[in-house]
Amino acid sequence: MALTKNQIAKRIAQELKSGDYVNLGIGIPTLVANYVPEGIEVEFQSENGILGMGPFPKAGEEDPDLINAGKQTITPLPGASYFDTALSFGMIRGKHIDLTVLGAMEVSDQGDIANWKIPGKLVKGMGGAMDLVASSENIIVAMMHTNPKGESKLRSACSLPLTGVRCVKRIVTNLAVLDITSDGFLVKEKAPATEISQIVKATEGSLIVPDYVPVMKLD
Amino acid sequence: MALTKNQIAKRIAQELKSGDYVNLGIGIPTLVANYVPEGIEVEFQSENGILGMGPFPKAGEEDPDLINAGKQTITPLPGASYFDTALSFGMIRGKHIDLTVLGAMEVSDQGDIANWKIPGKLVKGMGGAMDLVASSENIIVAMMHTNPKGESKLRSACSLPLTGVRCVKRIVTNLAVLDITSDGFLVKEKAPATEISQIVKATEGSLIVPDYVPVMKLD
Amino acid sequence: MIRKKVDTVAEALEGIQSGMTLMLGGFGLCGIPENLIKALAASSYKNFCCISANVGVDDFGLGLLFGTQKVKKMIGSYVGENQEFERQMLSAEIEVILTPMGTLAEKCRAAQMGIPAFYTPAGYGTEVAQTKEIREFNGKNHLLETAFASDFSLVKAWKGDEAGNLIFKGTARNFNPLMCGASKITVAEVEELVPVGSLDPNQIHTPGIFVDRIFQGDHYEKRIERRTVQNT
Amino acid sequence: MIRKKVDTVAEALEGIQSGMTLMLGGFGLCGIPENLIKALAASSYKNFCCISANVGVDDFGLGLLFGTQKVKKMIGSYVGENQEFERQMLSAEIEVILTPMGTLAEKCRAAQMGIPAFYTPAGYGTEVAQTKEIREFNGKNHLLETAFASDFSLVKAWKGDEAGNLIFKGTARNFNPLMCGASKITVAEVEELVPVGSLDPNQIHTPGIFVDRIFQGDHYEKRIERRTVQNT
Repeated sequence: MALTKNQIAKRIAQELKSGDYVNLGIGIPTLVANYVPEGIEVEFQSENGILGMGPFPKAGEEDPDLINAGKQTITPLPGASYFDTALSFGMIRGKHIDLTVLGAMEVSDQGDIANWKIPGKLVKGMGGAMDLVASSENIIVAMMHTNPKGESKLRSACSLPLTGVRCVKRIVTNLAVLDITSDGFLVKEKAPATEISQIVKATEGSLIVPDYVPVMKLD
Repeated sequence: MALTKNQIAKRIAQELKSGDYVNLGIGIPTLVANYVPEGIEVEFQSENGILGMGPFPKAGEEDPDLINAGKQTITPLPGASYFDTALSFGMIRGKHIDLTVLGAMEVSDQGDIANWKIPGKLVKGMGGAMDLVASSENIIVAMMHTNPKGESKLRSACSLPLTGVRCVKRIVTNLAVLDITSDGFLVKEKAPATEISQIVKATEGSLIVPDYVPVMKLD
Repeated sequence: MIRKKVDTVAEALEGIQSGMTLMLGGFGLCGIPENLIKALAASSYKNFCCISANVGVDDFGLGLLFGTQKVKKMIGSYVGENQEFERQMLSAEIEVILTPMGTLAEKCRAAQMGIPAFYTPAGYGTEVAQTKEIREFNGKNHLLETAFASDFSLVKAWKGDEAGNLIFKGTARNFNPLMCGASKITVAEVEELVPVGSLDPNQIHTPGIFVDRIFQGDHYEKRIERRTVQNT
Repeated sequence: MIRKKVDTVAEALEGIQSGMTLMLGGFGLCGIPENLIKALAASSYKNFCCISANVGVDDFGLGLLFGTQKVKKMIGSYVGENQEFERQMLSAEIEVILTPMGTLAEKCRAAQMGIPAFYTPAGYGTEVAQTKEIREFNGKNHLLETAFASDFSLVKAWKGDEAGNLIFKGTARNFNPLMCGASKITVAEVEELVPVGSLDPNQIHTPGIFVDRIFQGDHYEKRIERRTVQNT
């Protein structure tokens, strides 16, 4: 049984370590903030200019001067700070952000990522993604294993314009947790009630399947 | 009668225009702040991190957290701001400072300046001088026309290590006001009761003396 | 004290001309110079090159300039969320240069600070790098990026004084402080113009030296692009 | 919330070793990390490379490190006002690299911000340029300057909280915010450690992400180097 988007987020949340400063991209990554494990202290940054981002406001308490990079209204937690966008990307470029979670259209088995442009279709722009993937030490991609057409998003080479090269460390999909290794995608965990054959079939790039692949723990 | 240091400062203060942001170096330049003409609104910057610098504090009101680049205690005027040293030099490098006044050991007739190092003697360092002379659009040097040995400080070429090249626009000495032109030092004004011959004798570099040289007005 | 106050939007925009390059502060609809944008949209000037993180929505923010076809070139980072802009981009009525957001911010700051160029790893190995010089530092490849050159910076602050000192609020700060002093002329509109001396010098985000003209804006709408609230 | 508070100076300096490169905030005697400097001077560590604007005076500030011969290399901008430093420099006991002050500040910021190198006009045509790459931008020559690499940043702030957020006071701000996060480890001492949540997020000069350890210093002397008062 493949994971839901919320379950992908929940699995990624297990990667959080106390003391991590974390940047969450738009989409599934945003959901990670809902699943921070008990006792783990992290702080979320949004690249437009806040550190210590908290939950969405209560209805009626929205502040137009407080949004995240996805333009959603947010609230600050105690200890939060606001700053300009140059300082914000200084945090990113200067490797002060410990973990970046973002979505992708494609990831190659060398860790290249494509997530900003589909030639011939509408281009929305890269936003902060190129800065993030170029500088983060620890990048986790959250995505479905295949696209809506059923084509693999884990590829031997990205077919779409790249966002960054050799940067992704780990991928959490609806089917598996995979690490990027020098030999390709290494299956670390599989989703509950998922066969390895499903993962093999859904992966176009080089895949390494160890003899024993544990099932993800989600509770 | 050659000018005193205070008179040099007073003459330089006549160069101030309303709306000027001004950086004053250590020594004679600091005195310029005492002679801002009536009705002229300027703001003084000190490169360690204040804009809107006011007079020295009254005795007993010194604040160790408020000093200028010469490490003297200062006060802020209404509208002042404090900032870090990178932003401060951003003001300088970004050409937001309209006028820089600084002292010099030597100036060449092409506008080169030497004011930070005497080889074989103690080196104190360039501080902010190299940044200032490399970026300011309008640089006035305040200095004595000759050094204590009687040697000219206005030279065909600087003998001392340079602080910056082709940057000085104007020099105010105890003997004259001189502009740097493509043909050398152009005498614009002479000090009261000073003969042109004194200026000629005290100047080693190329000197252009117009037929008529007005006397500086100091009152 | 050097005074920067002007009384009208018209005065604030004096000297602006068709074909100029403009930096516009704000991120989406947050922290945008509403009064200045409206005045530009209502003006007869056109063919601007705009530098701004985003393009607003169809009927608000920077979108007002696309709706009135004022822009011939857009330098930004994320340009979703505006259909008229999309149409103009797809029909090639408008030239679009997309830039990594951190690079965009730093190119503004570089212009402000007199840094002509700097190196950044963002975009290495992507099409953004195609026309850029590549150089290795500490075993990692970087692109050479240059400072922007522009004519007017139009920014919005929360509070300001007649000396041009600015304080921003929350994430409405974003690109605004980086654009001050990054163009030949910087115009700031503020929600509240306070008397000189009432801002703590220690809390000023942008010193007045970076601002040429300041005025108190009015009728701030401060529209929210994606109102998102807690499920309760 | 991520907590950065340590209880003692010893804890704050844990991991420091002889031969390391240290950035020290402050300008002259203004805004210097008094407690950290005293602890270093009293320690058994030595052979530091120090990056700081100035060198203090003989018996205070950075001078305490020269008096105890802790420094083998000094990277600074203006090094007058300290006779023991002079002696060590003239007798070549210490290596000294002098850097234009704005370049020094920007090299700290570059390290903090992950900018490996940038161009600046400061020093062109002088001996500072001798070993530097020269490049023309907009008709003007510039030097390529690279980011500092250092092990510890030791800074001083006015107020701070346990999340590491800092607020500086007056011109004691100077190089301090630029050095935060510019070394592998950043230690901040503050005059007043306040509860988390009591600092306005809008007024924080340095977000806690740039600070690894924070502690409340004591016995601040805050000596004035050149007490200058109005003639009355």
